[in-house]
Amino acid sequence: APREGTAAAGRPVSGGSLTWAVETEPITFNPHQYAQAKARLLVWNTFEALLTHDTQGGYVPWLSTGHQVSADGRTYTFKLRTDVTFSDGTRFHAEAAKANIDQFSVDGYNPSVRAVQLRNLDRVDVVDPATVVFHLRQPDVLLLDFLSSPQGAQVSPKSLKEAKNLKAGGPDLAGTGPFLLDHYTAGQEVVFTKNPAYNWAPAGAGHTGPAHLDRITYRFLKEPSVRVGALTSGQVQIIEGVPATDEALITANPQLSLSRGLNSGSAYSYYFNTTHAPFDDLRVRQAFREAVDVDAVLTGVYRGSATRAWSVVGPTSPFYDRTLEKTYGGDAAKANRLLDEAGWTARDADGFRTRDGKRLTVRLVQSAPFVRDRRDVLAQAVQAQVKQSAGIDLNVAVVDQGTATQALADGQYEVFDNSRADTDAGAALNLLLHSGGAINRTGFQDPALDELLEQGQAASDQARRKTAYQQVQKLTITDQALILPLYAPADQIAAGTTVGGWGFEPAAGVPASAYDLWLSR
Amino acid sequence: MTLALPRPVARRFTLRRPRPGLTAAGLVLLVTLAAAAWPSLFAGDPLAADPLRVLEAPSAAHWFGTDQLGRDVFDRVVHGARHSLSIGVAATVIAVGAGILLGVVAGLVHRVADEALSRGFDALAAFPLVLLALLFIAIAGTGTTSLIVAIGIATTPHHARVVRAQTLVVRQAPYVTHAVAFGASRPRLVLRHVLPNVLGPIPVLAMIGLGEAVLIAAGLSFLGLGPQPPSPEWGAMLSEGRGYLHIAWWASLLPGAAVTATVISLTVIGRHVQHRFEGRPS
Amino acid sequence: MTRAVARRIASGAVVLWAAATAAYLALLAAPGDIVDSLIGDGADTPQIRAQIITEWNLDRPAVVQYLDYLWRAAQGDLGRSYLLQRPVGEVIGDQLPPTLRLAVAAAVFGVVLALVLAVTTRHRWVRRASSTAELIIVSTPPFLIGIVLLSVFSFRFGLFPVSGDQGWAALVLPAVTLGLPIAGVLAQVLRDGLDRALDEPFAVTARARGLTERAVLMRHALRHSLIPAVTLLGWLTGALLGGAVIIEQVFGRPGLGQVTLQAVGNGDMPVVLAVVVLAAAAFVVVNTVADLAYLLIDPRLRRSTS
Amino acid sequence: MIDVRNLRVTFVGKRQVEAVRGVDLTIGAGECVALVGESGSGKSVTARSLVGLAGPAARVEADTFTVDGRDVRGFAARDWRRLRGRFAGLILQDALVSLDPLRTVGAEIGEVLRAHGIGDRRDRPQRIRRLLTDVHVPEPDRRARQYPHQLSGGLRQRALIASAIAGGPRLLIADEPTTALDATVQAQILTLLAERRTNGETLLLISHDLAVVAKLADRVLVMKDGRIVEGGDTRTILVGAGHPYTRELISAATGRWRGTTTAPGDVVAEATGLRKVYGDRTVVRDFGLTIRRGEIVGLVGESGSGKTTVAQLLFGLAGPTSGHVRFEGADFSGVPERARRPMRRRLQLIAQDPLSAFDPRWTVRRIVGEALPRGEDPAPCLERVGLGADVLDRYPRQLSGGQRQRVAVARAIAPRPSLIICDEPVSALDVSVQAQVLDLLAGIRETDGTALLFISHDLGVIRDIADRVLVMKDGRVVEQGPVKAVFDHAGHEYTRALLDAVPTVEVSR
Ligand SMILES: Nc1ncnc2c1ncn2[C@@H]1O[C@H](COP(=O)(O)OP(=O)(O)OP(=O)(O)O)[C@@H](O)[C@H]1O
Ligand SMILES: Nc1ncnc2c1ncn2[C@@H]1O[C@H](COP(=O)(O)OP(=O)(O)OP(=O)(O)O)[C@@H](O)[C@H]1O
Ligand SMILES: [Mg+2]
Ligand SMILES: [Mg+2]
Ligand code: NI
Repeated sequence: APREGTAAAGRPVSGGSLTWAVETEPITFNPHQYAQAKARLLVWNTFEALLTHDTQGGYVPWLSTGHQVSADGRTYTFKLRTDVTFSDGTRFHAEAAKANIDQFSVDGYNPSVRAVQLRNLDRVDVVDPATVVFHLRQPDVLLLDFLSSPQGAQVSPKSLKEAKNLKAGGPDLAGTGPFLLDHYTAGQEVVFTKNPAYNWAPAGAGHTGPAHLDRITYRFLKEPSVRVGALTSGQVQIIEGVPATDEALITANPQLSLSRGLNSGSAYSYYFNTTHAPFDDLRVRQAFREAVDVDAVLTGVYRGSATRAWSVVGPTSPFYDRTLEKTYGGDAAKANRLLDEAGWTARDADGFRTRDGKRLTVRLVQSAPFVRDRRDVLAQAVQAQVKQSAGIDLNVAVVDQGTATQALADGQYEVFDNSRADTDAGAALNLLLHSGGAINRTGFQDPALDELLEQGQAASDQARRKTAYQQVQKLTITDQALILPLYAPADQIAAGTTVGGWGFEPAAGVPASAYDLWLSR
Repeated sequence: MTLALPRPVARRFTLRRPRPGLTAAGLVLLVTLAAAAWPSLFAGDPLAADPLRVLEAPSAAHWFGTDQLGRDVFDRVVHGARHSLSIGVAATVIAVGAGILLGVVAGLVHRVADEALSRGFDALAAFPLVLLALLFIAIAGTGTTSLIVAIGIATTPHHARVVRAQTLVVRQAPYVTHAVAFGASRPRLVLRHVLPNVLGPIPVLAMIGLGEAVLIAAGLSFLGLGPQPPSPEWGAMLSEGRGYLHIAWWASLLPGAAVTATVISLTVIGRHVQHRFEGRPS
Repeated sequence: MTRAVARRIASGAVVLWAAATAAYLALLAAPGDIVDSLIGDGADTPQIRAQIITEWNLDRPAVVQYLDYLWRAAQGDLGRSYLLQRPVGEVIGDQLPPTLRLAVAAAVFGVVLALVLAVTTRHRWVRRASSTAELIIVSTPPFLIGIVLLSVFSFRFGLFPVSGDQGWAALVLPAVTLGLPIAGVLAQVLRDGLDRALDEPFAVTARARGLTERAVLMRHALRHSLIPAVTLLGWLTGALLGGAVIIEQVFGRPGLGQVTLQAVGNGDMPVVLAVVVLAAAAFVVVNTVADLAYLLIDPRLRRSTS
Repeated sequence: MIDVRNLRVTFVGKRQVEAVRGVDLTIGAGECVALVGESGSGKSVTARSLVGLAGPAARVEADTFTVDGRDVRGFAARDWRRLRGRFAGLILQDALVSLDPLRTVGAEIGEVLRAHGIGDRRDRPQRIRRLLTDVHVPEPDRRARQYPHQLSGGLRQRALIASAIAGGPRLLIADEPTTALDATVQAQILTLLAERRTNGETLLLISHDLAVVAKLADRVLVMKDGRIVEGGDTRTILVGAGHPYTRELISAATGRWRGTTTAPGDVVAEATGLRKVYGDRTVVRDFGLTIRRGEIVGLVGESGSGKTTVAQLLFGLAGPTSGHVRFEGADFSGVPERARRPMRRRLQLIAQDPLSAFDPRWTVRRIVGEALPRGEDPAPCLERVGLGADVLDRYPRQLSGGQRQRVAVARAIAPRPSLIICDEPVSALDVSVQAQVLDLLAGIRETDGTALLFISHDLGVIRDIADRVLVMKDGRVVEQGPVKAVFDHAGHEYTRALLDAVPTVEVSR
């Protein structure tokens, strides 16, 4: 994949092997099963998609040479590269592209993709080995986003049939990428070796031809402090996921450098459940937002390294509405006034507001396996703030996945926290805000909002999409106060000065693949 | 013409335990108990966060420094005494209670039932404690209550085994036979002779068991299976603070020291009482 | 002889079955159903739910699922992990070696250290110092020891790798962390056993023969002190397996502990069940080993020779 | 060979114990000296001090202390080690546990040879074999390969002696070498020691039983409370003991008949055809017995012959496999415990170990009170057994052995039973205390007319107290009849063997 920025100076060197400590161990190496934004950097080592992104948020061809959209927005015709081979020796052509899409109609393969991303896809036709056509039931620009995403990556049809553990992936699942998965030791590391035959890098890439490195090892080190320790003691050369508290340690070290990239998708936000009290009352939702001094909280928890979010759409997205900035929040007096108006006037022994003898309690349920970025600590900080400034009792529970899902299904929550890493923010908004969205946890139903979201998905014109989504933001953030955006998720990379060619994927904002990485000697 | 049965040549010496250690243990325990009983007397609000004063080193204002949310670690450690000890005590009460019940039943019932019960204890006792607690928490969900019950269940077999052995000894003791000679009925035997003698060593066991429970609780909290934040439980503090060890040792090492000191003092005192208990012929 | 072996095997099988069944029942009782766990962080629609249910055959009655599970388990098929999408046997097989390496290294370290401590620290001050150190070790949460060792020896001095399972160097700190509490407990038991044995009449008799104190200790008392130590074998295995869960977490080592934690957190039932069965199997094996060890140490228990 | 003046041994610890407080002891070459005295008088400590094994907590002081002509005060550990096993062999009191249970007998004996570098490795088995033969162990090769638990008590004691003489010591110290052994075996061991003595070995013999040592010793020293109260030539001591304590020991050893002349009354208990099977072993077979009011019936037999089992059957603690027990005219066996309960108080039990027969948490007041009708004062009852009211509020462990057994008697007689079963009631007691308890029991029979079944493996005791005697062997009664008849004209050879083994003091005045 193309990369953005290069940290180390000097000329790229070929050869050598490198160890990279990453936070997350992928639960699968099959790109079609991809579900962890943190594993994205591994996907592009071995697999590639039809499209990729440029730095402006547009699409550029990768395994395709170009595409056309019909006037009604329902037919997408792709021209494919003809010089590409999978690592198992089979050639990449239109039949393969079709086979990859058809794979999703196998029951149980990935019901989620079938139900969400491919919802509007009718069928795929092969015209000739270099031409493939996607027919949609209704216009859906997000098809392009899918075709540039890991789930749209191209896997050798032969290995799709023959792989031992298809859903888990592994060395026997062949792709077209610049590296080959050499071996994977669960809980420990995954090793890739150079694909010497690779010669089809996309336009925006840092170089052409095979990758610089002979070999790259990703070690899974879950603990942030352990990753930093491994880097500072020279046991790995590059890490991602640098905790805010350790950034100073790295910037102070001349042998190391640090860089941060903001992720695409939706900002990390609290969504208010409007289906029952107290957040069925707009005033209480507004009051909660006013009760939190987000800047102070972020400074405390992330030591100033976090970028505050003002909208549910991430600040790097082309759809971001800058006018929302500084329009709300951090006004304790206003929060108290709003709560008084809403009838939460009394206080109980612990200092919490009550109404009719009921405490103003709101529950946030976090699923332990998905807590990252110190979001549990952040929740505690918010908890302390809303208690101190407005007498709101924010009840935070970190529970196992089953319990969390059940609490959500039963409506036993008032606050839902989430961030999505979709490259196209529209995909995230569909899921989160549409009344039929698969993770709509606000319970907010508004035909006007649904209408706007559908416009944004159907319009192939970027400007029209932007207008629609800005209206969405205004409606949900300003008018309805459905959301308390907190921060824009970011990735950090820290590396020794001997490592060059590292950076972030455009649009997605996550660490890029190892294609351009090199190690000076 | 008389023959006497052998008597031990020399009574086993009870080792003299270092007195200063015992005194220190007593003091630590006293301080911990005081902290658990009246935490607010010694420390301020353990939940008061100050986002501008995070991870500050120990100073006159903050004896134990501050944590990642700018809360006073000393306040939290003091309040933690109540949380950690009450988890330990509650778990021990469950374990000892269930242990007595099961142990006495196993010791008194028919051979086959006893065999089944004690095989069960054996299997459970050899099962990794952490795994047992983990399983329970997997079923009941995370939280203080399930942590307590998990530790209680996990340590029950140990107590049940001790009680069962003791019951067997007592049940076959000649003085129980003698009670039969006075026409004592079975319930009377159990209530007047067996139970009181079985329960004798229990307080000591419970004390040592309490130390163990506090330790396990810390371990499970560390894995994130204990009380929910912001509860100032020691294990949870340790777990939360460990990410900052290299820049703020106080946030994790000081709560850790509290755990160690408490467990040591419980063990030292428990063992001392136990030795006293065994020291005299009984 | 063969009857005894057959009984052993039969009772072992019963223990395994009981453990598997208990765990199965327990997991059935768990809140939040399997579908919830399988959905994870992702999208949640009725269609997706329906697909998951058909994929994992979750629509059959619990009894049928249980019997099916037993039947397949008896044939060595432990099912497929919900989360990892791989056969459980393979997952466990991959993760067992690092845990075994850790457990064996820790056990060896712990046992050797305990023996050395118990035998060498016989005199007043050393003995007291050693007992105190053991007490502190035993009373400190093992993960705290691990974290401290890690920051000192790995971060500060860079003597050992930070984490992972890469050769012997990476094994040192975790094994020490896991082995220390074991050594602490074992040393106390051994020392107590030695004290008891040295007070026995046969020890006095041995001295009366003109033996040196060391000879009395090594040739007579040590073997006696091993008997209570063998009783701890079951506990030791439990401590190793349970400790591994925490130690692997601290040192970021792969292994069963990590798998277990992950499986419990995600409700990955097939993996949890397999871990339980594995622990039960370890229990059976250890019990057998302990019985053999008793026989080896204590001739009074060898019935057949008379 | 040994010359000690004013030996004092003090155990320092929480409580300071002055175990030996000034003992003078000289042992000449070829001499056999006996040390006698009651339990706790300091005999063992004295003996162990002679080879420097009084223990780490002991402070040993003496005005003169020479062993083998050398002053041992200030001896280092190494010096002592050279003496042990080589100059002096020690046979410990606890014969049955003095061999390491985890090592073979051969290894234990070989250890002495190795420690002192006697012979080389190859001829050690040969030497071990010869040593075992010397102490009359049959099949020495097989025995050498066996573990102590595979040997009977007598063989174990012989093996222990073999290991003590392996280093060819000139002095053999035998601390209660026959305690814990059956009467028959006891006699064999004494014979063996006598043989060693004739071989010219010097012997220090320790016992609390004057009768055991009287035959062997040239000189007797009587110890009490850490001091030698009397000492001298064996004959002189036996005939003209000056110290009252010595006289007590002698009278205990010679025995005193406590029988009665009153005719027995109605039948109290009756057992017919009792048989008890445990697993595939028949422990009691065809046992029959009738006890009448005011009668004392003795039951003797060696260990494991089934005496206790008979007591349990009579007492209703175990049901007979076949046969019947009747008590006071009513069925006692084969009926539910509920039916026996009203009769329970009229049938009492006194066991060997009084300490474990009391609930450790109960005071004497409560223990005896339980046996009395509700609210009745236990003091008079204790008075009958010679105990004052001061023991009322003590716990069993705060009493001496003799006091405990008296409390046990008080408890047994309190409900005025018609039969008391006594299972070895005096076996754990010192000779002097033993006599007092026997007197007490005989007196109870006299005043209350209570019948006693008196179980003992000690024929001397039976002879002194019983009217009739039953001799048991392997669960079967081999001989029975009036005491005098059985003792004077034993019919069964087993009874004769038992009688022969009883050591007696023949005092010719
Ligand atoms: N190691 C020891 N520490 C403290 N006191 C001891 C020790 N060994 C013996 N004693 C005490 O010394 C006294 C004399 O004991 P010793 O064993 O010599 O008696 P004994 O005459 O051999 O009695 P017995 O006939 O019971 O063997 C007793 O009061 C005993 O309790
Ligand atoms: N509950 C039991 N189960 C199996 N065997 C038993 C049981 N009780 C006693 N025996 C056996 O019965 C035999 C007789 O035992 P018993 O106790 O009656 O002997 P004893 O004559 O009282 O011996 P001692 O003089 O040693 O007290 C012994 O071999 C013993 O092992
Ligand atoms: Mg003695
Ligand atoms: Mg008996
Ligand atoms: Ni509190």
